[in-house]
Amino acid sequence: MGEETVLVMEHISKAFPGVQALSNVHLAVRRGTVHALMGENGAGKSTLMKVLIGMYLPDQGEITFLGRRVKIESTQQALRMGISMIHQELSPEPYMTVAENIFLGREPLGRWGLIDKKKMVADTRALLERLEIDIDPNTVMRTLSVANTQMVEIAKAISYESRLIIMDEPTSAITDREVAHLFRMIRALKAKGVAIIYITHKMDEVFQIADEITVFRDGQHIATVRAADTDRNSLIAMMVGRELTNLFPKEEATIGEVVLSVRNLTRSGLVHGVSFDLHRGEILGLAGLMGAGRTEVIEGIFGIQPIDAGEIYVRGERVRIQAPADAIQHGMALLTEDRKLTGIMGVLSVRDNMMIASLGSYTRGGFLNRRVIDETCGREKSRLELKTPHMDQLIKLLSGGNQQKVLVSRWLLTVPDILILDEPTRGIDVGAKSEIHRLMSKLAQEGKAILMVSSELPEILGMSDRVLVMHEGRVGGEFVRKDATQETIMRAATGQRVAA
Amino acid sequence: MASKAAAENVGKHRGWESLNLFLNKYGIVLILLAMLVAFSLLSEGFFTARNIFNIIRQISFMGLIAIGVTMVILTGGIDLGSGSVLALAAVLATSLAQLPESATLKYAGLSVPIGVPVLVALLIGALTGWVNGALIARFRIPPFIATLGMMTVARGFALIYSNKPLSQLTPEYNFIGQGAIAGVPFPVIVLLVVAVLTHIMLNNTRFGRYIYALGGNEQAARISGVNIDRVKIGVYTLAGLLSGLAGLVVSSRVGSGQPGQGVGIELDAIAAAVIGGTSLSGGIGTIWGTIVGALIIGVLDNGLILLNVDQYWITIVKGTIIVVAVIIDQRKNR
Amino acid sequence: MASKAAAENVGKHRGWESLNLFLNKYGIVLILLAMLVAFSLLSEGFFTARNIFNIIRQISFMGLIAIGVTMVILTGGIDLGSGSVLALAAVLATSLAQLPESATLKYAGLSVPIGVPVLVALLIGALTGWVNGALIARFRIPPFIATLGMMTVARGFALIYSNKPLSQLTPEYNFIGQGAIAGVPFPVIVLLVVAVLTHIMLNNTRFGRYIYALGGNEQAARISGVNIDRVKIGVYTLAGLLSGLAGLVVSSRVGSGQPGQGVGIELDAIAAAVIGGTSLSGGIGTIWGTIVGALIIGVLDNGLILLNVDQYWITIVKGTIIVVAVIIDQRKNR
Amino acid sequence: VAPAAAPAAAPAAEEAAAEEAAPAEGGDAIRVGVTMLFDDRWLTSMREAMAAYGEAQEGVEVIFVDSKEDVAVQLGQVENFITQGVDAIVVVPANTDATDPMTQAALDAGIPLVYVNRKPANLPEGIAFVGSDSIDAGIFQMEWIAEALGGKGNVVILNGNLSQEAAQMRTEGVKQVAANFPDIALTKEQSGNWSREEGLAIMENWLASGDQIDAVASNNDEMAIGALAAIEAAGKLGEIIVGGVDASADALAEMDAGRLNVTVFQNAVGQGEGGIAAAIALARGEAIEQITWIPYELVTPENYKDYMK
Ligand SMILES: Nc1ncnc2c1ncn2[C@@H]1O[C@H](COP(=O)(O)OP(=O)(O)OP(=O)(O)O)[C@@H](O)[C@H]1O
Ligand SMILES: Nc1ncnc2c1ncn2[C@@H]1O[C@H](COP(=O)(O)OP(=O)(O)OP(=O)(O)O)[C@@H](O)[C@H]1O
Ligand SMILES: [Mg+2]
Ligand SMILES: [Mg+2]
Repeated sequence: MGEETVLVMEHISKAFPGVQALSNVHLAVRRGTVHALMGENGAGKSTLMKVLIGMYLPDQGEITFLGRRVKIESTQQALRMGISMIHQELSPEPYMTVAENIFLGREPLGRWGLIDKKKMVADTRALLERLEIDIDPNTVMRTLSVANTQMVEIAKAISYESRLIIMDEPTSAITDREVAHLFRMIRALKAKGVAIIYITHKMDEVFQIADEITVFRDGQHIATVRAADTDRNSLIAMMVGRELTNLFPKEEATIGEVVLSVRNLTRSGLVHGVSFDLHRGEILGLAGLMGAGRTEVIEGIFGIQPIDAGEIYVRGERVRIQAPADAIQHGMALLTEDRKLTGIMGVLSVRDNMMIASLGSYTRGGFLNRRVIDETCGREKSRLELKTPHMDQLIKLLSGGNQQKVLVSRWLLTVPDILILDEPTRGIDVGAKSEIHRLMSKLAQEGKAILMVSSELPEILGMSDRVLVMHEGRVGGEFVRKDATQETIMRAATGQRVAA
Repeated sequence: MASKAAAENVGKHRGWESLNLFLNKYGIVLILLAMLVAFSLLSEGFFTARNIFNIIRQISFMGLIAIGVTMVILTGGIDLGSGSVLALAAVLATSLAQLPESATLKYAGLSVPIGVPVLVALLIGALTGWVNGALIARFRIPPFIATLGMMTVARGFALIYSNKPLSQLTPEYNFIGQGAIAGVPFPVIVLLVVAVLTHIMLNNTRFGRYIYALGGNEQAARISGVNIDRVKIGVYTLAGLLSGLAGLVVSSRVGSGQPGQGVGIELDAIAAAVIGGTSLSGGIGTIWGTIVGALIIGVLDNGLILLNVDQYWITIVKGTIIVVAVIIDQRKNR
Repeated sequence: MASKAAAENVGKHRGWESLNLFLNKYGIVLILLAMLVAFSLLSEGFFTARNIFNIIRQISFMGLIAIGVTMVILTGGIDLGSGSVLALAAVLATSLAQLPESATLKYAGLSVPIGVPVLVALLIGALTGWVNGALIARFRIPPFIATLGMMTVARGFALIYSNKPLSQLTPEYNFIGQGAIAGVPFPVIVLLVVAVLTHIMLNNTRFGRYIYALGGNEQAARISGVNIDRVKIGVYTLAGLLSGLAGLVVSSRVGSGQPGQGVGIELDAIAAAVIGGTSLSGGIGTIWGTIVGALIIGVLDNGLILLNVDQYWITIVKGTIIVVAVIIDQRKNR
Repeated sequence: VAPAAAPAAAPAAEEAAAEEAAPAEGGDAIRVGVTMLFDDRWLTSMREAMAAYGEAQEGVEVIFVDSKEDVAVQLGQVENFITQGVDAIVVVPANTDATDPMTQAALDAGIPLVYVNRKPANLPEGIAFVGSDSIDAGIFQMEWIAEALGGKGNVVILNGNLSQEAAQMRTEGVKQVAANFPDIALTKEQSGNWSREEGLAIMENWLASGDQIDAVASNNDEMAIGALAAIEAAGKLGEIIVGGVDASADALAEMDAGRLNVTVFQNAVGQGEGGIAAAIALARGEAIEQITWIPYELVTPENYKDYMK
């Protein structure tokens, strides 16, 4: 390591009520390298990074940055020292513009100490252009898609010109195209000597970009290896503590009759005449680039947003869905893409979050049956290997991946016939991911119909019986499992006519 | 292997965790106890059954409103109209419960069974609450504005209905606020029964959990199939009903329905809820916490008077102690 | 190519967006204009320069408080203590501006330059605001509770300082509330100057942007290196200062400092902010929106009286119109 | 006895109105704007008397607005009345020390102004007053209580809203009288905000303290009635003298039941009618006395029947 080492963290421990998030871990990052930090959900990755940028004070441990012993007590201080971070939970200022978001906390001042808005917008434009991100600096953040929001946060972190940039699951909301773009940016940063700590659950990303890999498990340092010296399987083994073979355990299921049929679904400006059928026992993948309108289709089906035209048939019968309650009534379930905004109820317990959609099935004489509810929760906890000290824990205190598991349970407990999963494994670790995939396969075998939106092509390819590709609000292509490849899907997604 | 270690970890921390949970839950109770001890030491008359009943009786109607507003706040809303609704319910009910010889008789020759004024008070309360709920749920009016509107409108109607107090009420009516069963004042019983029922409702029914869910994340609750509008309307209706009940209790306690009654009581009620740990952003709070909060306010009002604190200083001392109590309660959360 | 399409999308939506923005921004102005037209048609005396100045002069101090509370609400907070702080500032200031022959003279033989009472009012306002801010930022007291505490505490101190009105003030002092420059009443000028300055502050200074940032997403502001505590304390201090200024204006307008002044004015001020489009959850709102909101309240108060609406009905009508205005304003947002 | 204290101005105005059946000035009705506190028991009676009196006069319209006991609100209302072009303004001042801007505005506009019920500290030429002196209520009440106590005992005071004129002056009167009796101690004092409920709660708490209380001097009847309920619950009815102010219907009923010992009558009808009559007279350009006193009257178990309707 020697001269080149930018950061050394040693003997770091951090406990939360009921959780030893980090115990005596260490991490060293060298100049101009990408250091991947891997581990299951709740392993302590984000916590260590928050310690590093002064959001948490560690219970013990030392940090050496650029050769000097430092005590970091606020994000402000970390930024000033040259450490910036892309946070796992997107955290924009919703009502402010892109430019204001990027320059928040360091607005350029002009005459009389007033903010020089022109310069701010111009600088933002220059920055976005340099990074080849096509977003207007004057757009209000709230109107951006999740993906664009993430791109803005990436641009913001880079704009600090830091010596060390932490990227905590920076690709959770973006598709391959933007990932490739991000990797170009990262290589450029490396070339300038910037060090990067990169946290992800996506294996192929790690091997594409990382120079070194550190693995955590249950708050403990397991290993640090050079990326070149390891492979996917041994990495997974280090993370989960056992061998994990089939990552996409797709089992054959008998495909039955049509259960959900969507005809000519239209939402003005977003979705144009989308039609498709979903069968019993089928997993239908919905692929597309960011902003293709997949989420919008689902919102229309599930009654979250009103549709302007189109019909929905469940088991052959025309249904009118005006609110999610109607959709649930018809046996649908929806795991939304934005966990924080539309998924978790942060200040409520894990139990409440898990049970909310199915409470109706757990009443006796009008009262909730606490005993059965507790049993159910216990079962779900072990089934999904949920890491929480107890079911009364506030869900916001769980790691991101564990929150996702709770939401998956929430919907499985409604015993749906039709499962709609929008980015179901976003932010979920490999172990849990294969667990969820196994679950999907099992559910399909049981005769459930599954509509899965995913921006991860391997997931789409691995799990789908059939793939629907969307492009600018329209269905741009449809492939059965054997015809679906990276290339055919990407072509359809970018609007090139497919010679089928 | 890993999961076993995790399980151990969890086990180890369980003890510490429960101490923390205990403090979280009971911190404010300790503050109340400290106050009780302090006042008992400082004033002889304080810790007597009679004075304790005094306190609970004095907070009974504010407590009812505080229970209602707790539920409203749990959904992420607020109710500023309670005091006015209390007054409206009080004048309507008492006008139907006057003795024929009353000097302020509203309807001569009227003699209706006790059930009628009681029902009228509860209904008008529920109706105003329903209007609040409809404005908030269907017309997307911020709760602050909708209920602020109700505050002035209900007060206006109370004054139009009767700009004078309606007094000299039937003994049955007065029993609600003045009577006692087995030595326990009736308003105290009403408060306790309502507290227990709402506690059960909040914790053991779907409607109750939906109330929390709304405050936790309205959008998520909607997507989970909760009928947001219905829950909101339900909660405000319930809160209105409790304001109506409070109107009954207070008017029968003083034997008179007054259109100017209850001004500012909503702020005391909200304070009680917040002191008791209810979060104004919704999703967090308990009924019994609110009752403890109401007791703290009641004990302060009572104890400071027993100690002959100067009337100008009473408000200052009370305001300060409440803020300090909340500070202490926050501290231990860290 | 896809990104080009996205850019086009953005462009396409831009036009629609700006119509929407226009309505968003000016919907409430249209409502105000509609009211002005209606009252002008219904009452002759309404649309005269004199009456318009009447209205603005009458809302001037409430408007000052509304500006302060708008900034507080922008951060996601609330200030319930403004009315009491106004009273405290008013009695302190007037006690230093009495004529030697005053019947209620507080300090005999005192004769200080006009700057002293002015400074004292502003300082006490700022001080109370600073205390609010410190309680909220450092001790994590919910703003509702901290400022509710301030509401009772400041009122108590105002009454202790002088339980009687302090009257017969120097002409220089009275000029603040009663004077005029080039025909424009001085309170109107004060309100406008404050509005313009705070508008600039909110939009063109870091402090101003951080106020919005806090209300938009406190967490985001924190991780961007904004000193949350300092901004909060600053905002509450500023709001307190404006309450102190309002105390100056109102006491000089009526020529007397009254410890009972300004009860309930905070609710009017908050209503003005919300009517003007300020979101109670923070991050959204403008000063000029608040001024429009204050004008709507002032126009209603004034116009309904000019129309001889019965007083009890005035409150009902006013409450209803405000709710309806907010409904209309919400509707067009859809 | 009570109605006999009718104001001097009222009959005069009535006569004038009778003589001059046609409305004054260009055939337009006379409009009188009244600003006063609404949320008050006694003032409501006075307001009703004003309304009834105005109704009875031909060509007279009386407009009421609620001052909410806020001087700034009231000043705004007077300004609005002037804009509206009323013919006369009647003000029950929210505060007697803060009337100058209203007086000035009326004088500048040349519109007659009559203060009713509470006398402004500063009453310049051309501005009329009809009413009584608040301090008298406290003096009358306490004089009777002191005598009933035999000049000896512990007296507690229930205050009205501390920031209001009537509460301050009535308490002032009580204290003035008590100062003349060395053996009378004013042991406790709290604000019950005019409210029966608060009067009841405060008295319950005082009684719970166990301290000796011989008499209650309450700023109004409502709080006195509340105190009586607490005294009754404590089984001390008859042991503690209770005095109120207002002689409200409820209070007289309490006195009839032998519970309330003393109250003070303030002539709502006399003041109300007198105020409106003075305003009408001034609007018609007639001369009237600048000040019309309508005194308080003591109401005791001996004479209370005269005040019952
Ligand atoms: N503020 C907090 N209070 C209590 N527990 C917390 C808090 N923050 C994190 N934890 C717990 O600490 C552990 C580590 O969490 P952390 O967020 O660091 O995991 P992670 O490795 O980033 O997981 P993921 O891959 O799911 O993001 C988890 O068990 C989590 O529940
Ligand atoms: N809240 C919003 N307000 C306005 N426009 C929005 C909003 N959310 C999304 N959009 C727009 O809708 C379009 C589709 O959004 P989004 O990127 O979520 O699509 P998607 O197909 O679901 O993609 P992905 O699943 O990859 O997120 C984009 O053009 C985006 O700008
Ligand atoms: Mg994480
Ligand atoms: Mg999507």
